[in-house]
Amino acid sequence: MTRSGLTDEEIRNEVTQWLDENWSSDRSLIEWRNILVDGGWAAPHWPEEYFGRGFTTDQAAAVTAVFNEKGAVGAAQVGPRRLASETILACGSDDQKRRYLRPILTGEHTWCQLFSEPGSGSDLAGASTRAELHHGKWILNGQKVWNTSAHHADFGILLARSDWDLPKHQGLSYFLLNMRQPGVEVRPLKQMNGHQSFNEVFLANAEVPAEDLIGGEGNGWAVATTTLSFERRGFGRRPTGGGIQGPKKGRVYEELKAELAIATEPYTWYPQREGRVDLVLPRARETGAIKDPAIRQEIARLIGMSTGAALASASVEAKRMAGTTEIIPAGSIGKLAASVIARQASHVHTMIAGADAMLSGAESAEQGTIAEILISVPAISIAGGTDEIQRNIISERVLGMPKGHRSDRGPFRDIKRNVS
Amino acid sequence: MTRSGLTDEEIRNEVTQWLDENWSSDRSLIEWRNILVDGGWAAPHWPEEYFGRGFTTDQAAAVTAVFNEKGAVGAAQVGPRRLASETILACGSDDQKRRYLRPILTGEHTWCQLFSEPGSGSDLAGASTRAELHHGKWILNGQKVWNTSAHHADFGILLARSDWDLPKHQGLSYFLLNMRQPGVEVRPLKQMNGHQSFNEVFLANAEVPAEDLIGGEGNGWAVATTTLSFERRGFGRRPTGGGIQGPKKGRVYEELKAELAIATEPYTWYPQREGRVDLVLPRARETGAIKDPAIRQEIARLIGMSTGAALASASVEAKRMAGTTEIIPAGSIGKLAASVIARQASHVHTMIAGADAMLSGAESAEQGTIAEILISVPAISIAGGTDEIQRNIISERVLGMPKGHRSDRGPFRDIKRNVS
Amino acid sequence: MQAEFSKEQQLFRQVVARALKDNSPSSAVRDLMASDRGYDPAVWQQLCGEVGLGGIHIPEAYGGTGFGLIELGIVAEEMGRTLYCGPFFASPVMAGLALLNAATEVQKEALLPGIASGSTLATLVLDDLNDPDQAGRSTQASDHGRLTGTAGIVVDAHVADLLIVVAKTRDGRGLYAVDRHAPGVSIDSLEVLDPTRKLSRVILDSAPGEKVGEVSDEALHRIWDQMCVALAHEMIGGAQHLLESTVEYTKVRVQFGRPIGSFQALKHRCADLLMELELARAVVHHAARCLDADEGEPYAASMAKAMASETYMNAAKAGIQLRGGIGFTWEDDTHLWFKRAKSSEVFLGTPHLHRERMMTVVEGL
Amino acid sequence: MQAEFSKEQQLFRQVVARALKDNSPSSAVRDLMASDRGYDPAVWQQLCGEVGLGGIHIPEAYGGTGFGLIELGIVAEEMGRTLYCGPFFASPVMAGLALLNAATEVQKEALLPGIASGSTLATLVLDDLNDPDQAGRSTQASDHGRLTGTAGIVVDAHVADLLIVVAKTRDGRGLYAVDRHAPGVSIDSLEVLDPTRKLSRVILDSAPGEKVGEVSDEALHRIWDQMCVALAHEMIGGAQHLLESTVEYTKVRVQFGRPIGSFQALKHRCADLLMELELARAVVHHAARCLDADEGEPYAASMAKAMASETYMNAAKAGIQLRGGIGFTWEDDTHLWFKRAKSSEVFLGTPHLHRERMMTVVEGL
Repeated sequence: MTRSGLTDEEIRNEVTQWLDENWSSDRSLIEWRNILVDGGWAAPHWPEEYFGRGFTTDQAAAVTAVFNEKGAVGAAQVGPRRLASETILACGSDDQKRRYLRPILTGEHTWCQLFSEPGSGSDLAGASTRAELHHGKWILNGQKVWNTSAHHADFGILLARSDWDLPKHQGLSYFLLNMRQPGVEVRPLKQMNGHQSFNEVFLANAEVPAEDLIGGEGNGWAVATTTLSFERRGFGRRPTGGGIQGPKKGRVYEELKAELAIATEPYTWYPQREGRVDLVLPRARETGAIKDPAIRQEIARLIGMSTGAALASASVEAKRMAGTTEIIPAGSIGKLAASVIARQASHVHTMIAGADAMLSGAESAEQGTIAEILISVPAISIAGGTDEIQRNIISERVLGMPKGHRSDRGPFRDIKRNVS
Repeated sequence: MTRSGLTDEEIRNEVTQWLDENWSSDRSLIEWRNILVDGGWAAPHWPEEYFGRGFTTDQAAAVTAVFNEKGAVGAAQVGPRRLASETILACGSDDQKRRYLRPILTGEHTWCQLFSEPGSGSDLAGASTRAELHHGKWILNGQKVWNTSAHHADFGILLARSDWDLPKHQGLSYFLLNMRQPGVEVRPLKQMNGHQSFNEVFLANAEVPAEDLIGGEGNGWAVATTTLSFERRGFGRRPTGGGIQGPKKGRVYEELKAELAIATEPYTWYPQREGRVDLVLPRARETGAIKDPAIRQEIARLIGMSTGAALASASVEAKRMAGTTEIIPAGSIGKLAASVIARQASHVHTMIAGADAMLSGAESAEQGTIAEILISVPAISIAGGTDEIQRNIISERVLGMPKGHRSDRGPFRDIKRNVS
Repeated sequence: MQAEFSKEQQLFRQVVARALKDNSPSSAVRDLMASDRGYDPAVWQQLCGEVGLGGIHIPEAYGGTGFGLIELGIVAEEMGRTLYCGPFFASPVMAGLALLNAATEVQKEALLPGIASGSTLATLVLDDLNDPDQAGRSTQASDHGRLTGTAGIVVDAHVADLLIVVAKTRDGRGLYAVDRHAPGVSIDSLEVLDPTRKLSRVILDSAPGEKVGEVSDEALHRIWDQMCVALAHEMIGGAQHLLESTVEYTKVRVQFGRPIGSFQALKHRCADLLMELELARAVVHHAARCLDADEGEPYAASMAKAMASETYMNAAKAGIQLRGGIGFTWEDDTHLWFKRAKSSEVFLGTPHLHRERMMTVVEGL
Repeated sequence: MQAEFSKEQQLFRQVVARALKDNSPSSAVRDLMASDRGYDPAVWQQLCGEVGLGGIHIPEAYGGTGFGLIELGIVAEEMGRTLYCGPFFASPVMAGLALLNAATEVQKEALLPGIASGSTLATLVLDDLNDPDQAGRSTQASDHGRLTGTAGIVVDAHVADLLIVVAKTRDGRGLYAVDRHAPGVSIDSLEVLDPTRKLSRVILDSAPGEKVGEVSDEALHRIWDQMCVALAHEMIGGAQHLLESTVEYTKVRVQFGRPIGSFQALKHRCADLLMELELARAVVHHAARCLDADEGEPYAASMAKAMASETYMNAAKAGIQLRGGIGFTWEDDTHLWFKRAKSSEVFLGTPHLHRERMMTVVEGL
């Protein structure tokens, strides 16, 4: 028996019956998702007051299973959009939940995350974007960076400094920013691997109505850590083709494909930044490098690490399902391992390719994939928290080693920071 | 032309003539060395007021060359004894130089170094051995450790705290301690490799006459850094058989052999802690391991590192002769490299030996030398300044990276320290 | 295939850990490593009797508890943690696994119960501890079961009653049981790098042996895999102890006015160690499950041995380095684990040999 | 054998450094890497003319300055530091060294002066850039000097006037001069990982070549060694730039209220890099002296190439990592050196191939 008192069997029956009555692939995507939300199946793990049914993770999984069997399309909940909805759900006012959650589920609104700044990368709480209240409106000035999908986002979750005299973690506030306004300029940011997956966002007197401050003035850091915890749990994970395996006919699928094409575009090189361990053995066999004893040693090391990481994260996943607390450290260990594995994979790909690694593009090894690996792997140990930050977290939170001296106490305006 | 105005040729002639008139291997060692000191050839690079001739390094080298050709025995200047004499020469009073230098040269007095403490290893300036002045005598209480040759030393150079209210570097004083007194107890200290190269020295109301404070009260750290600079320049380097190559007859040689046997005893395993790179290729050939491609890779790495280190230190040595200043950093880089090389050598020896590395003693590989390498190498990255300390020195003094926050400012008695 | 430890297995680990904590403090380890015998018979009897450690992986039909490599691994892991000195690895693990995989039914019934109960101390005489394919190379069995040859390194032979010998026969390899006191058997204790594991040289000069089974290449590799997995568990147990004790030390040791554990260089080194250990531990536990279930990666054992060896050595080096001079003293305990780490690294194949062995399998997949 | 740089050589380095500082700022590098040609002819003419970089290692008899590999190394090192984009490595280094070691007197007199003056742009067409013993493998020369074959990667062939080709002949290997515009010669520009070094595929379809000399195995290995030493100099120059620029960045970049260069983890990483660079630099400079004096370790060149490659890559990885997200942007210059480091690592043999090549020599000693 579960909270809402339904067994998986009962759920399956109910969902199946509802889909039989309502699901059709000839509807428009928005139309269908509105039916979905009204039916209460868009986010069954959400509370009943807000489009959900208060289901447990397991119950929700049962629902998803039936949707997949039927090939029925679910709610739009991928990428930053999902971080926004979970944060609003956790910290938002009743009014904010009513206004923002539904269009996220239906896919009418896309969102982006506006946390990092040129001056504060590892040190997120050092944000120095200014938020000042002028007759009932928050006026925002500053620059954000690493903003995935910002160029086509309708709204952004934004961290800014509303008080410069408080200590750095206490002077922050968290806003829901309408991106469609003159004060917001979005510029694409090109990476060393040639992709433009991110943006810079410039705020010049951008406005946020008082009611779109979330979590209360000065509570920005608490709200931000909520968002980050979802991100660490992989909620922000890049979108997958979920729901449209195989060739399916119907308007709703066409529109979903289009939606996903936009949503997945920034992430096309992410598998490469992880080193593509899957390509190592095939490449080693086809090139004959698998006969090279020095390369064999490195491949064996790589297989060992990646097997260990896969097993360890599976067991963490299991523990999490069983409801453990130590999610963040486990995440940090896994993230650190991912860096080591990606670098080793890149090293092995280099040994295998030899002089061919001087080339790139369609004519080069694996149609350019190998070259893309070699110049994308440096991102894995930086994005989403550098290796150094992960090691700090592991040593302090898991091993309980003492913190060093902090140089960022006292009023924020007195703390040494980058001059931009 | 040189400072004292003599050419190498003139020096060679003078030394040769003097040796022809005075050198005889039938004298007792002490008798001969007294003649040597009176003749002014015991330490020709020392000032003329103190048994020397104010020669330059090159001039002194010319003297040594002639001594070696003739097989004539030189002054006793090996090990800690030499650190003491150079320190006294640099910082001592006229009276101290008169009293202590001669018996060091003649070998009548042996010395030891009393700096490290159980509570202050990397943090030498954190010494907490107490020095208190009572009617004209310094009374010393505390414990020292890692004291080579202390068990047969007549005197010790000692760092102790004479003022607990001053900042840690300012409250230290430096003493010349007579080891032959009831307040001084020496206990041997056994290492993980089974050797007992060091001692612990316990001071219980040990006494030092006021005139044996050196460099002035509160100037202990300045004097200590002088000693350390000599140590870093290799002055404290383990004694070699210098002067008695080959089988030589005569009483003086017998007595010198005995002196060296005692002096070198603590250092017998030092070549092993450096990894014995010289044994790697012979071992690889005789075991056939040189055919193992994985081992070949590691041997090649080792040869590369050790060749690089040898070349780099040779060029530093050359620069030093040319009178450069950046001795300490170069020393730190070399010391750090020595650690990496020793660990790699130990790794390669392990790969070569395979299961035989489970054994030790006379019946094992290289009559136990390989086993001794494997359990001695951990010392190389600790003794004389840990790798971590070397990296601090390199990053701050060579690369000019900013120092971190210090937690050991203010009166020493208020600084957090180990409770012994 | 099992993915996590069951409640029962977790409970069993606690029982074993407690028994070893009580019976194998470092003071005991130091006494035993200094002794000739190298173990305490009373303690061993107790561990076999009360906790049943001698036969944990031996079927009940042969007097054991009938568990598998997972449970054997739990015991080895806890023993590695405390550096328990005793005939566990020689008798139940090495000799026991050899008999379980290669002996005839009759011989299992005859020999395993004594090993399980601890009343018999057996050991496995292998004349090559680097490469299974070389085993038996220099030990010849005559048609009448007379054994001649030398095994350079045999664990705990100095206290063994029963020698289980792998020898070359006319048509392959055979497994032989030899009475330690039989004529033609000479056993010389050797000086060792790791004094907590006693080793001897065993010389057989046409010593009478009873053939207890055939040893096919496949059986030999299975025995080798199982021994490696047990050893790998011992190693991660030791690595775990080193990481814990080292981290604790850095929290209390003060230099420059602060605990050295607050220096980022030390923190990051410990964080890297933990990560490495997590990966190795996952692979080692997985390897035991693979062998028990006869599923998963066929190279899991070599992968586990290689990773556990490097993790243990890295933890041992850090254990000494982070303690500074104190860590290099005889008085400090760290070197006891360092020496066990070093000798385990080369025992049953160095990491690079296991990576090569692993790739031979991978290549064939 | 010379142990240190002479006063003259130190002075020469300063001259080269100044010329490149003026002519190869990163703005110029970015413009050129985006262009098809990839270099600025005026700058190249100036460097050959005023500074004489085109013929630094070419004897005066052939229009050069008559210095050796030490001076060639100085030039390469400074070019690596500034990432100079130009035909230096293709023409004077690769083609030049091939001719110096294998061409007849007449041909040297005919071909080297143009290379030295910069009026001729030559390149070396080698059909294998991993292993010298494979060179010429897939390029066949007919008895009438018709060349047929494909070289997958040739440096700066897209702007070369003259192709120096290593081809298989009836009785060994020959060195051939081919006019870039001759019939049967096709050159396709390739997409590259490092845009500061342009590469092409050269296909020869019975193209007319003039035989300029024989290429013995010994000559081929000497050419390979000399090219590797020049490349190794370029790499340590690049590594030096990365270390310096990264250290400077950590001094000004602030996070958590302090310059990130004050964090011990970053300090120690930079210290380790400096140590590694010092060793590599010593070996690389030594290798040039060995080859000039024909003394010292016969494996010095491979040792230098292997060490310089790993040092450069480590400096490049640190250069990006220590800059965090900024280091991964196109706007920041670090990736330019990162890509040069990566392509140089595999150019003329990966580190592990050079270690193996080195050990083949060591084993024979």
